[in-house]
Amino acid sequence: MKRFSWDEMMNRYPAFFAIILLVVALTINFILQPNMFARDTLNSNMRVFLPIILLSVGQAIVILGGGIDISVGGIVSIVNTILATQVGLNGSPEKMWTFVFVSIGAGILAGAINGFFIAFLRLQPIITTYATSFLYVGFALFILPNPGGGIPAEIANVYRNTTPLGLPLAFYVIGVVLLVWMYIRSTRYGNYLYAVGGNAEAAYETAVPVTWVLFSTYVASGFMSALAGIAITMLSGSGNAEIGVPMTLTSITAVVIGGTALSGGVGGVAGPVVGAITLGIIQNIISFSRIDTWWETFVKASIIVVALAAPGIINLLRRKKV
Amino acid sequence: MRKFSISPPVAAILLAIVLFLLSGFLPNGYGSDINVAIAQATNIVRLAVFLGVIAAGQTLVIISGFEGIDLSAGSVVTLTAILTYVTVKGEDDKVLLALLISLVVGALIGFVNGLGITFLKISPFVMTLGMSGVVTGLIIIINHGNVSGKVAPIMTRLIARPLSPDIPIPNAIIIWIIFGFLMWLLLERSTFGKHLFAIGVNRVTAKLSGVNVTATNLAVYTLAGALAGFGGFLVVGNTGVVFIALGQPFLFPSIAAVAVGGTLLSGGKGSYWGTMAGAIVLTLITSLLTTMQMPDSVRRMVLGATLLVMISIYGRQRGFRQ
Amino acid sequence: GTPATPTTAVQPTQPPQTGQQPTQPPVESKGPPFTIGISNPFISSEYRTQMIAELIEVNKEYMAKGLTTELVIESADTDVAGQIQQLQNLMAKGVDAILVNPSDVNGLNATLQEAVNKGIIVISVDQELNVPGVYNVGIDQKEWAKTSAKWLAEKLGGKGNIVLIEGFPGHPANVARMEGVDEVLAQYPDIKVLAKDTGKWDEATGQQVMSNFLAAYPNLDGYWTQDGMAIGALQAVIAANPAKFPALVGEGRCQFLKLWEQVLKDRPDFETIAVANPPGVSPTGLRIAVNMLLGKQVDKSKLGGANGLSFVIPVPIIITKDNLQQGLDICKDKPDAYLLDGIMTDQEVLDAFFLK
Amino acid sequence: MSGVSLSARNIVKRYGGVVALSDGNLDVHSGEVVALIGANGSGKSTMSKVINGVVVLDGGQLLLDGKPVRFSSPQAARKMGIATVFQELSLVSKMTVADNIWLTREPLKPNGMVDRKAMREKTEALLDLFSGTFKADLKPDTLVSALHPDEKQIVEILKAVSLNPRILILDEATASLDSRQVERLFELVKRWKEEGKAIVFVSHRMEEIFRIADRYSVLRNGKTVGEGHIKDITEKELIQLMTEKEKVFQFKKASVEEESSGLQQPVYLEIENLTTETLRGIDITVKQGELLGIGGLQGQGQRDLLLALFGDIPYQGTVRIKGEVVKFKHPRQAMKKKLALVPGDRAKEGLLYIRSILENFLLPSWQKYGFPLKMKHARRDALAVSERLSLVMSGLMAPVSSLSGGNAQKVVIGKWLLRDPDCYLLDDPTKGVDVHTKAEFYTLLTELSQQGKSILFYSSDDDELVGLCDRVIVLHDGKICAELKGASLTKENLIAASMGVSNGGEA
Ligand SMILES: Nc1ncnc2c1ncn2[C@@H]1O[C@H](COP(=O)(O)OP(=O)(O)OP(=O)(O)O)[C@@H](O)[C@H]1O
Ligand SMILES: Nc1ncnc2c1ncn2[C@@H]1O[C@H](COP(=O)(O)OP(=O)(O)OP(=O)(O)O)[C@@H](O)[C@H]1O
Ligand SMILES: [Mg+2]
Ligand SMILES: [Mg+2]
Repeated sequence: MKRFSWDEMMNRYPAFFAIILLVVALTINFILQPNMFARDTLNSNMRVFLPIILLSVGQAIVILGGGIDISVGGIVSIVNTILATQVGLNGSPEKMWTFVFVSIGAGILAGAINGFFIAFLRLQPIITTYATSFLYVGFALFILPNPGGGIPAEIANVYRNTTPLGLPLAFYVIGVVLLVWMYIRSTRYGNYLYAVGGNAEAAYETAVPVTWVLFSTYVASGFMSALAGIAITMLSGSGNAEIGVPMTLTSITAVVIGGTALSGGVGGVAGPVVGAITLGIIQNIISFSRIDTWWETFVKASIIVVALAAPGIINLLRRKKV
Repeated sequence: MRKFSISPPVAAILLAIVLFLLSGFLPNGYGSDINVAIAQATNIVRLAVFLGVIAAGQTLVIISGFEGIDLSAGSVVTLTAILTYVTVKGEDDKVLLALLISLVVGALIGFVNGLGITFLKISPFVMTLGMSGVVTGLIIIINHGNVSGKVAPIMTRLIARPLSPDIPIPNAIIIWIIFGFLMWLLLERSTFGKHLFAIGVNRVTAKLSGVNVTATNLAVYTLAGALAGFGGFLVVGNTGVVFIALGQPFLFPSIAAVAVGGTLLSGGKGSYWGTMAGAIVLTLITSLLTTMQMPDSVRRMVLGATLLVMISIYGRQRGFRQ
Repeated sequence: GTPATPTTAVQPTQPPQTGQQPTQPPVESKGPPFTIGISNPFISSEYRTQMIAELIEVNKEYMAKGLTTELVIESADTDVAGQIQQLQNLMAKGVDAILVNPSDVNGLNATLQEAVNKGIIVISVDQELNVPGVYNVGIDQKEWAKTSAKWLAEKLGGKGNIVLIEGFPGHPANVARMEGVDEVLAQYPDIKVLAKDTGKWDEATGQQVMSNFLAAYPNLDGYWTQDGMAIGALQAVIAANPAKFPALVGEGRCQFLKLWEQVLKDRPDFETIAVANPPGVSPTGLRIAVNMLLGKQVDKSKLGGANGLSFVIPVPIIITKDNLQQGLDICKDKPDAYLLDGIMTDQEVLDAFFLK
Repeated sequence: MSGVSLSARNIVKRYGGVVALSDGNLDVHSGEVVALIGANGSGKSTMSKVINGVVVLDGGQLLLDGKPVRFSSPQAARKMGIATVFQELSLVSKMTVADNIWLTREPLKPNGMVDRKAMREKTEALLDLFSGTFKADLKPDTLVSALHPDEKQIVEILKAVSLNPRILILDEATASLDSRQVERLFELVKRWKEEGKAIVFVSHRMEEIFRIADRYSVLRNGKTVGEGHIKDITEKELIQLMTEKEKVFQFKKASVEEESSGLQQPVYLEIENLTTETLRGIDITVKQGELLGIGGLQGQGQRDLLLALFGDIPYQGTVRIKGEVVKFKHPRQAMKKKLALVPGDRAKEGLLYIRSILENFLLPSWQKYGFPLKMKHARRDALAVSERLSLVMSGLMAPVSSLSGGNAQKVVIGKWLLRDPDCYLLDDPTKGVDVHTKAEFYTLLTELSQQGKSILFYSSDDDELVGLCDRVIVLHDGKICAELKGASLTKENLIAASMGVSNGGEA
């Protein structure tokens, strides 16, 4: 039975490696921080991780389709500045709702712009979204040149402190996202996505609407970025046009750690979710391990590099054996 | 019937000239004063030098294909700048040693990038991104004691000052021209350069024509690291001081300069002259927008739009239907 | 349960009682040693590294006396979400006080509020926050800027063309400083601001921006800038080497003072001003925290700010041509990146801010 | 099912400088199998892609049931009931067999989700068509990447069949199938024919064509040169149609004296028991100046033999060059020992398409030109080679992509001429090359062998082998099944040997 190989395992359960990594990270974190599973600690961690989790989901969809989206952080910034300026610290919940929808519309529009250039004009994804990231962050700065504004504290507190059945709100959001993904994954569109990411040429010959599928991945990413933007605005309660910028590269790292190859067509969305959580946990481990302050950045980055390299190392060792 | 076509570096230079001429008409432009115009032009080119040198390594890895990119360049610049600073300690005769250290340290980091990319098959994007974090960690470890050092007078003399009081051409520009010539030698007049283009176009053809693909790929990342190291040495010679955030602002412009200069982002085609032109265009646009008193938001949007236009002109990929 | 004490009535020295859940930090009045946490979201700056190093140094004093344990430092380049995580980790570690250098004006409000509610003493250092129950320790940024702006205006004899290089637009400290500059310049109608640009608080950008300005305005009379960008700007002036140097504002970093000394060799009439922006406000904040934890009563009348919770630390030193040598002496055994500093002693802190 | 008919008239299709079809014609009707025949590169696959809407045509017309149609995409063609088994397969390797087969047509549950169970069942029903001819672990849920080539081919066939098309194109669908699988396919084809499907059958195997086809259409160099009923033509005539050269080149067999003098040449290359994944123990001895042909059906290990000798793929066995044992681990080492390889797929393996002709010529030779590269010398040498090959180009700096197929192939050979190797390994170098250029190649090869160069020459063109070579070995299933030389070296023997009928002169 040579068929049930490691490759097949990784292909069928792309999150496999990520989950091992997460379990290891959780165990270490638990040893260092015994109260980490307590309701408050769990909630406070998960609400911080949620924005990047949502962002990684969108990034994963683009990457599955064979692309990459450097502009997600810019879209987060746009959403954040829209909410912070239009809702305001004293806004009403109705206003919040209105602008949540406006933000989602903005996210989708931004994604559609990316999709247009990449799918229809056939420009390279990496440099195109790099260019649009300037447009988007610039636009966010245009909306809100100076940090400030925000959303009402009560609304932010709903996000921060809602723990139905004692579980963090983030769990429910992740649950919904994963359910929706599982649904999408099992529709035709889900298959199209993997086909386009795996072999666009073959997909084209099989009459898959390749261009539209590509386009849709960027729209999906724009949509998820908008959700991430809403989440981070709820978390911080304030507006800052640069808020999304550092999140882009983190989302890509989360996707790769989550077992979704940058070459496309392999992986899923659960992996990146796990990857994003793992990245957050690694930060916690560093924090609780009492490593010398000056070494923290180095240690953290090294752990991430090793995590990124691990599948490659395993492959290399397996090759050697064969 | 031949289609009218123009090579990207020439297009970039023309764009730069047109932009510069237009800038004269701006309220804060040089107006009709030819001396001011020359001073301004010289200054812009001088400023472009540092970006241009840092983008040299980027040019090489992008030419090498397979989604080659070096996201660690920014942090390598900072690291080697700091190493130069502490090594030289204001003494002229330590300058060569510092240069050597910069090159070797940069090369080492690049070599590790290369190992991960060629042997562990980690995507260049992710590998160099991870490495950037590791190098930043190293910088903090080195820097926390508040580095103590000084650049040597000879460095300032050779990098930051004009050739002589009578010839107001900054030495940096002369260094750049020599550097550009060496890069040209490397790319167009050396076996390595020819092999580099070959692996960027088609690695199978390259291998079957006797090119050692693995070694070339490893060498190009090593060299890119060394060039970023050289960039750090130059930058500190210009600023005269070091600080932790010295190199990072150069990173994304270095990729943009390569793209604007017409190097094919999918690899196999490009030139360093193009990158030089790209660096000038980017510096010029930035400086123009500054002179125009544009807010940061507009600046970024204009930069993004420029990039988008440039890649729309010569960054298209082949469609599925032939 | 969650503490219900209204934050406005919090007596920091008598934290409210809370339940004994293992997940909650022990918040009932306890004796030393106290644990103090530091949250710093930005390490890519010398100001911050000096700040962290000094905090560790000053804390050693208290550790020796058995008053504090080792500092719990959360310090990394991170975003708002990351700093929120830092603060949450500090709370989870059960610290008694938090010194936070905030990355965002409002972004941390809810989290800091939570800490205050847990009975933790929260002090925002270097940058002022407007959160009930959160203390601020820092210099008066506006006054700080006014000092050098006034100097510049007078040096120019009240008229001339100048440019401004600011830090991050919208950053609270920058906003306060630019307000100060505007206020001063409003009194000198003959001083014309030709242009203003951001140097992003870093040397290289400052140098670039200044080079641009010098090319565009060869006959500049003066410029005002702040912090790290000043070295870059001066380097740009030296590189351009104009016949007459513009009157310029410098900064309190040893590197700058040394450059100043060097310029004087060629141009003995060169003048500038360096107003220290001390990282030492953070260790001073640490001293305030320790004394509060020890139950010493703050003299509310000495505090300022919107909520009456701001400890205003005086600028420790201003260098002009008259006392340049003093500055250079301080710098003798210091690294170039060292910022002229001042950390108040324990006694000074007690005298200045606490009830006898 | 109502009847259907499709005709392609005067189709023209160019890829850049390469003319793939210059005058392609094809007619196919319900209930018949039309064999589309032609040498390699004659345009068969291109014709298929024209019919199924994958490429844009540059000229000509498609008529479906007598009405002109234009397919703007594969979807459009598919809607009209056209399905294709692609020669290069249209499978996504990281997806399962079922996912691949039903891609775009997955059975859905009422809630819009793919009905995996139904899909599995439908896949199993399809797999039943080939039941017993593949291993039991080929299941609907197996990943395509885990399949063997024949299994992949079956999946590709089933994928097309599952469309229940009116017109089915089988582009070399039998190339990687074994005899049992081919049998099964033919049974199915017969059934489909009865159901009224129209089938286009592309194959290089004559025996298959005569068994299954009703009519034939022959392409030669992008042009349809013959059409008719299979029963009206013999195998020999068909081959003649396919291969008939406009008599530009007369193969001149080496005279008897030359041949005997050739025998006295020292041995250059000795291969003993060479084994790779596809080769199962090959023994060959090649003399200096010998032009050794390698024949056989496509994919019998010819390519592996050449690549192994050139150090590109690992092998077991012993190789001696002039008596010295060598084991190359990289083409570079083979090059140093004065070997040269002209790979089979010039676009993917032989050329740097976007780079200049000059750089393509010099790629293996740059080291010779020192540092900085003496470009004047390089240009002079490249120019000399291009003149020797009478390369038609606009200049040395023009990109290779601007060249026609034959001229591009000249560049692939030219880059080795520059190194003056002792031994050439040629992997079907005249594929898709026009007659004139072929003639030039033949002259060149003859010249080279007269200069004492050893040449291992794999060709899918039997005329070339028979006409040019001193000796031909025929590979079948990774083994040498025949060696033909002298009088036994005839086309009839060669074809017979290729088909695995080893009554060829085992001289
Ligand atoms: N960095 C890479 N990323 C993806 N594919 C690569 C990379 N490097 C090489 N390859 C693939 O490997 C093949 C040739 O490279 P290979 O490493 O085998 O050659 P080589 O380095 O010349 O050999 P050797 O290691 O024996 O010297 C090509 O098919 C190419 O697709
Ligand atoms: N995408 C392409 N780009 C450039 N040239 C092409 C392309 N596809 C085919 N060609 C060229 O067009 C010609 C016809 O190719 P085609 O694949 O139709 O031949 P074929 O008869 O199917 O050959 P084979 O028997 O080898 O499958 C060849 O010269 C080939 O090199
Ligand atoms: Mg190799
Ligand atoms: Mg074909």
